[in-house]
Amino acid sequence: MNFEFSEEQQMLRDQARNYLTQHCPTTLVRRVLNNRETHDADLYKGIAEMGWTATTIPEEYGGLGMSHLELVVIAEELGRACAPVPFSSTVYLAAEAIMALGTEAQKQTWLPKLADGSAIGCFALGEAGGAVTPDQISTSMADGVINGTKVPVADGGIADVAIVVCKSDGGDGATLALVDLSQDAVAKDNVQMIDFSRGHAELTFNGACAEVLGEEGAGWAAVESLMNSAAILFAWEQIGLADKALEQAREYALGRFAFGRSIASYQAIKHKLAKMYVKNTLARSNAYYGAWALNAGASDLAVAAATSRVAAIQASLFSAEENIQTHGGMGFTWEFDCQFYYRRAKLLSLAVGSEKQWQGRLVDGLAASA
Amino acid sequence: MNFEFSEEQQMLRDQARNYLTQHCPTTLVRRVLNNRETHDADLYKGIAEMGWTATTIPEEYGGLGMSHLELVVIAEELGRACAPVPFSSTVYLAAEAIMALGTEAQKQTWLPKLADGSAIGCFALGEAGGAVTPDQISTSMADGVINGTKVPVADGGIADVAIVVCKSDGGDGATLALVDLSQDAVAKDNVQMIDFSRGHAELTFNGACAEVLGEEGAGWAAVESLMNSAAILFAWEQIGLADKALEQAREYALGRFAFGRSIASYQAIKHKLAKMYVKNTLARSNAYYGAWALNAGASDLAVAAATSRVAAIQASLFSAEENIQTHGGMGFTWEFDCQFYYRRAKLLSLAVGSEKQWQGRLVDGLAASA
Amino acid sequence: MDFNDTPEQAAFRASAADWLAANVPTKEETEGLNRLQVAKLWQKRKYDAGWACIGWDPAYGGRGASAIEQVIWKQEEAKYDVPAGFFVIGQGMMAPTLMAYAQPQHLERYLPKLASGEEIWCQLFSEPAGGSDLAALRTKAEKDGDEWVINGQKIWTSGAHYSDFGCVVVRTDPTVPKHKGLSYFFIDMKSPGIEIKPIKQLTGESDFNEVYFTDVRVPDSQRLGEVGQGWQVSLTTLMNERAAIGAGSSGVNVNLAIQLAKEVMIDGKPAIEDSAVKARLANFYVEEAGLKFTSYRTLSALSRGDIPGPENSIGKLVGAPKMQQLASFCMDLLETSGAIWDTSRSKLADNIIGSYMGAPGLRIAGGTDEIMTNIIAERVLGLPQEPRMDKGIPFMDVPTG
Amino acid sequence: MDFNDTPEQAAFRASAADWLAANVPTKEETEGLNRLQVAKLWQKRKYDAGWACIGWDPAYGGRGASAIEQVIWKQEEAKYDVPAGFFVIGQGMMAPTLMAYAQPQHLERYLPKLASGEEIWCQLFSEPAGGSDLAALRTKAEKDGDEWVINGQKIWTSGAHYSDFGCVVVRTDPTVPKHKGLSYFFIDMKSPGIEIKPIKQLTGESDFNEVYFTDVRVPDSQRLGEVGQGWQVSLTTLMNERAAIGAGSSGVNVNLAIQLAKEVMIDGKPAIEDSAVKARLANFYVEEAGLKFTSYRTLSALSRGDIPGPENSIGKLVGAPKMQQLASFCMDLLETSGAIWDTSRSKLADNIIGSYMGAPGLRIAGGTDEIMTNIIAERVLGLPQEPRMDKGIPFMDVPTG
Repeated sequence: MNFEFSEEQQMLRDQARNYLTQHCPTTLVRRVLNNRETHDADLYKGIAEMGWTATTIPEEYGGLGMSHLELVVIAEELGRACAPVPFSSTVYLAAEAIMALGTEAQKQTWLPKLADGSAIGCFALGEAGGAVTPDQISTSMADGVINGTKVPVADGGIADVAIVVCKSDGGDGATLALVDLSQDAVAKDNVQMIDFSRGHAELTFNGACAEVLGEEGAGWAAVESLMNSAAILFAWEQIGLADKALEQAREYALGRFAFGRSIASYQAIKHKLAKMYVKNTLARSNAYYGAWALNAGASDLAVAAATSRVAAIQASLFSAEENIQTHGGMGFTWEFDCQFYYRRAKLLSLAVGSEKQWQGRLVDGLAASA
Repeated sequence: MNFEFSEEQQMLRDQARNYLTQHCPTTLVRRVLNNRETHDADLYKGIAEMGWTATTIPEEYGGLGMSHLELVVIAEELGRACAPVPFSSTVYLAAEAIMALGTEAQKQTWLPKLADGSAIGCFALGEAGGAVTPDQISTSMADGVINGTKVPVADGGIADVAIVVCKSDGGDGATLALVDLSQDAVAKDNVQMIDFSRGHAELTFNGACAEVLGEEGAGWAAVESLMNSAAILFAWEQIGLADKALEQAREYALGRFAFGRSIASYQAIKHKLAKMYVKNTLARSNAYYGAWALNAGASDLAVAAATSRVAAIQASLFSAEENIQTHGGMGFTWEFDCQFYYRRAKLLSLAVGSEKQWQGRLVDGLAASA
Repeated sequence: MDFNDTPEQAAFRASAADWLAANVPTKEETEGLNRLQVAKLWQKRKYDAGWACIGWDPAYGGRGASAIEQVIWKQEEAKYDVPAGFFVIGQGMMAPTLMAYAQPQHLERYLPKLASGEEIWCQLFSEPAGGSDLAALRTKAEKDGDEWVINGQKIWTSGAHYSDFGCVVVRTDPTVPKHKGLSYFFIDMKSPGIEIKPIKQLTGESDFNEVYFTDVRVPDSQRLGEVGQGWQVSLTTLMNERAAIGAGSSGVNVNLAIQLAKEVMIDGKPAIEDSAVKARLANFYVEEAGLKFTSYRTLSALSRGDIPGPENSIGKLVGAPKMQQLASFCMDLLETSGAIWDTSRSKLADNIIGSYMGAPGLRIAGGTDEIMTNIIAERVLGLPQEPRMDKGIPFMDVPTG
Repeated sequence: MDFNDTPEQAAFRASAADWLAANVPTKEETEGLNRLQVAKLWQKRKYDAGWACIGWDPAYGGRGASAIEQVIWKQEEAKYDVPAGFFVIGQGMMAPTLMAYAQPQHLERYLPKLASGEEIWCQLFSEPAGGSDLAALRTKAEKDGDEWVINGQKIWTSGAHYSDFGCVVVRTDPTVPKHKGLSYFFIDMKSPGIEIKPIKQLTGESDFNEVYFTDVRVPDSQRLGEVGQGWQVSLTTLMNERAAIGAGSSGVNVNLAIQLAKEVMIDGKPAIEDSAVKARLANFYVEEAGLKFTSYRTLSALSRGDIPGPENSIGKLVGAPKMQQLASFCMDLLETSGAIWDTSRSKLADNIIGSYMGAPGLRIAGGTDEIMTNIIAERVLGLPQEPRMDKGIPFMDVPTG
């Protein structure tokens, strides 16, 4: 048994961390957030040049053909850096969907562009508040034409291609559509989220051209499967973020003195930091298993994904919240970086289903196998 | 507005505390627990002589005709003392049920005896694990004859009279039976609970004589109403217990030294005690409102009862658990008294419905009124 | 126990309600005015009619009302949407300090204008290096004839930019232990050498300021208390802060969450029917109701003449984290849409996300969760202080990292 | 990442499994024996076949197996219900200490019989006044010729009543600071002057003892380490305690809770379908799985040759409170019946209530939750210690309340 990343994967991590330290400092995150930009295009270009967007895409489609173990290493570093790029939408969702379900032609059309960063992808699921179920979807596709509105769509304003979940009268109630967003019949309207550094949009399809992705009426099963892999990949971003927040809190506490000694020597603070460490460690270990299960296509992938996601949500929110608290008043200012992790942690906790949804999926999975 | 107990009620509290300090020391609780006795009969006799069992029973039935505000004062003190007596079964449940639902004859027969302590009452609801609903009840009554088995029944082994929840084919699915337990057709079998100082039993009715209490087929509504008042009365016992556990933890922490100073000066301990205080205070304030609502027959009694119970369960379990933790190894010994509060807190948390049940009732009530 | 007013209280409540109904500014009156102008207009109107600072001595514009009458007045006033925050610090914290330490002529000069809202006061205590260790302040004052010359920096000063006066604690002797080298002054906020810079919070708003002092001169006659007695004077101010800040009633609450849970669907049913949603809402409600009823108990004690004690720290200690988690929970109910911060798309976004973003500040301002817990542990439960590394040491020698 | 054995590991696992299948004592063999006798029988059989203490030097009865082989052996042995607890302290904690500090002749004399289970060892560290402050022990030893005379009291000694030998830390010099006046001995538990009294726990069981020393004589040759070096020697023992105690795999777990939730009904449906039940179970599972996978990560590091570090405190820190709350949750699922502690009425009662009653002990033994959290804060995160009031002070002058 070996439950570690390989030396090559460790090297990839070092390389990714170095790259992002240099090219994605918090000043860059701050600029994007201040200006409410949709993303940093140069950074994304650089990331694509590093080959990260190509990681799991097969070589025949311009990718590197590596495994998800390499991808989670990169995900963690992007999370640490709070990188303002459309990586998750493009790689965890759009590329994964096309790889899993696309026809040869669809793969040929899109994967090389997603791999080299020349195209951005997105995934359009929700239409209103609350958990999405197939019968709540009103966006529909017929005869290659799609109509409806999706909101909020992460990176929808800058994406070139969207995977859109449409209702289906037959099958499991849903069909996936592949939509080229460069059409006039697609309207994009920016939507501001709690995290100003990640662009989201409302996408309206007014009779736009669309292709079926995968099987008609088998879209909901595809969504659930896609959510499992996305849950694990997002979990690694959340863990990177959580660890960074812990490090930031630790560093501040060590340097801040009150009543003649470092606040890090007070149990109220040191036990808080230890609690962050415990939650982060449990989340990381669960995500290790998630990564392995995703890579190996394990039979308990659904449980592993849910466990990874629930743990990552809890750890990242706690660390981001208590990082501010550890900083005291300064942590509550615009000027300090604590806000990046606070905003991003909450955004990510809602990105592919809330804690409660995944708690349900987790126990349903355990109950079915027990 | 005046949200305080009256001077007379405060005096009653002092009197009750003094009496129990003298007549219900922890050595007495320890003896009952060690020997797994059902209760301490002398203590109960003394309590009855003090008039506590008679508190809310009308004067015409040998009671004192006082309000529930006096009764909660006594309940708190009994909880503090971990008193091993059948007070709650007799007073909060049996007497309340007969007062609310009994015929004149039933009241005349039982209330004077319950008031003067010459008879003990009990309430028999559950038959197996899990939350009770009318359709899960198999105990039945027809033509004045009752058949079935109830377990566990608090004080069932020593009670003279039982209020038994029977199934009903009509109405709300349940009918209450009043059963004299001095019949041969009633079998009593002791059941050991987590708290060895409170006797419980399995009651089996083999064609025993029974009277309908209240309206036939209206028993479930009566149970729900009875649960509301019991929830508030039990809450006060739990709060008494919780405060006692906090005091015990505080005293021990102040006197225990580690690394050259009192462990009460470490934030790990002092913040733990502060957290107990916060939970106990919220629980007490909610129970104040519960007591007022019960006494005034307020329209939001159901919400007030549920709020009192949920808060009291949470506070008493936390204080009892962390009291042991504060004591360290000594708290885990048989010799120390911490175990009394730990056992009793858990028993009480299950006595009239679990936290989860009452969380549900609480929000159902809020949602209905919002 | 009785939730009803006594006849006297009922009469007082009725007269307050009547006056309010007739005098709360109409929309037409406030048209074109900003919040501060509306607040001043309303405060002056109350003052003229004897409804401002009703607990104060009539000599300063009050009516010597009892504690319970003050509560009744607040309850009645709270039924209207009138701005109030601007005067809380001056009337709630500075005024009691002035009453305890200022000269009679000062009281006559300043209190009536404070009551009428014509002059606004702020509090200049916190410093960048201080934080929870409030007394570790470094802003210094040196005596020069009949005046003191102040140099240094204050932070987290609410309302500094619209205040006329402020109370400032400064170090007048760094060679004695921390608490012993402080003195307390009130100053004109328009004095030369005062520079005010707003602090932008992570919410994007600016409620606080940094205040820089460069050779600011203040007459010795504006000193409150003796030289070196500044900490004791500060404690008078801070004791009243606890009462002034309170639990904070704005932001998300369980009622709003229930409304939301009735609208949002989970598995084809309203979320309010979901048992996990119920369990969480019940826990939030237990805290919310517990705080409400705790405050009722405090009121009952107040009306008997008691002074609010350190146990009132519970309001903020429970209320602020509750707001954070309840807001987070409401966002979760909405799933991905819960993260939309755009009022045009979501009526509730400002309230829910505003609460989630603002709660971290509530958990810190006026004493962090950790300090509040310490207060309960030490002052309510009587547990010992942590060892103090700065005790008995000249302030200038205390380790600062 | 790979969950499979290497070919070598697979071969080792197969040979362990084969031997176990053929040699685990049958019911007939253990008929009439108590748990201790069965344990000794089984340990001796393993020893004779070279399967006892496999990581040890063959000279003392081991086979020099690697860390990962030891894990594989444990995994295979754990598939059988064989008693093991009796030897954990001796083999897991005392043996490494002996190996580090004892004379060669001692190693030859004691280690083989420790491995074979013929002799059992216990650890005599804790004292009534010590608790979390382990080094504040007061049991004293005074030199008398070639011997030391021990007087005092130890507590929480597991297995003292069936142990042949014990390791004891005593104070040999109260005039120097706490950690500097200690010395470490191993003693014959049958020595005159040793009195052993079982401690009854709140569960009703007695796993621990008080051990009283009255003029107990021990030869100086049984000292481990120098006089005054007892604390360093103790650290060797304690470092191995962390590995020996671990997370504890007995008691309630999520799997049991799920079975229960499938049987119990809520509102006419199995509890497992209730969303509040799911939310709680999911949180418990996240902890349980998180600990399991953390231990896998530790194993991977071990197999690479790493030494387990303070981060392993997480197992007990998370596992013990989890056991308490999960047991409480299982009782709640059963409602009032959940409080029945009668195996004839409820098969699960012993496990569930036993866990609820036992968990408080787990949260304390081998380092309280608070101490474990301190360890993570200080040794993993590198945060500063609290101020120490006993530092550099002669032990006899340290405040004791």
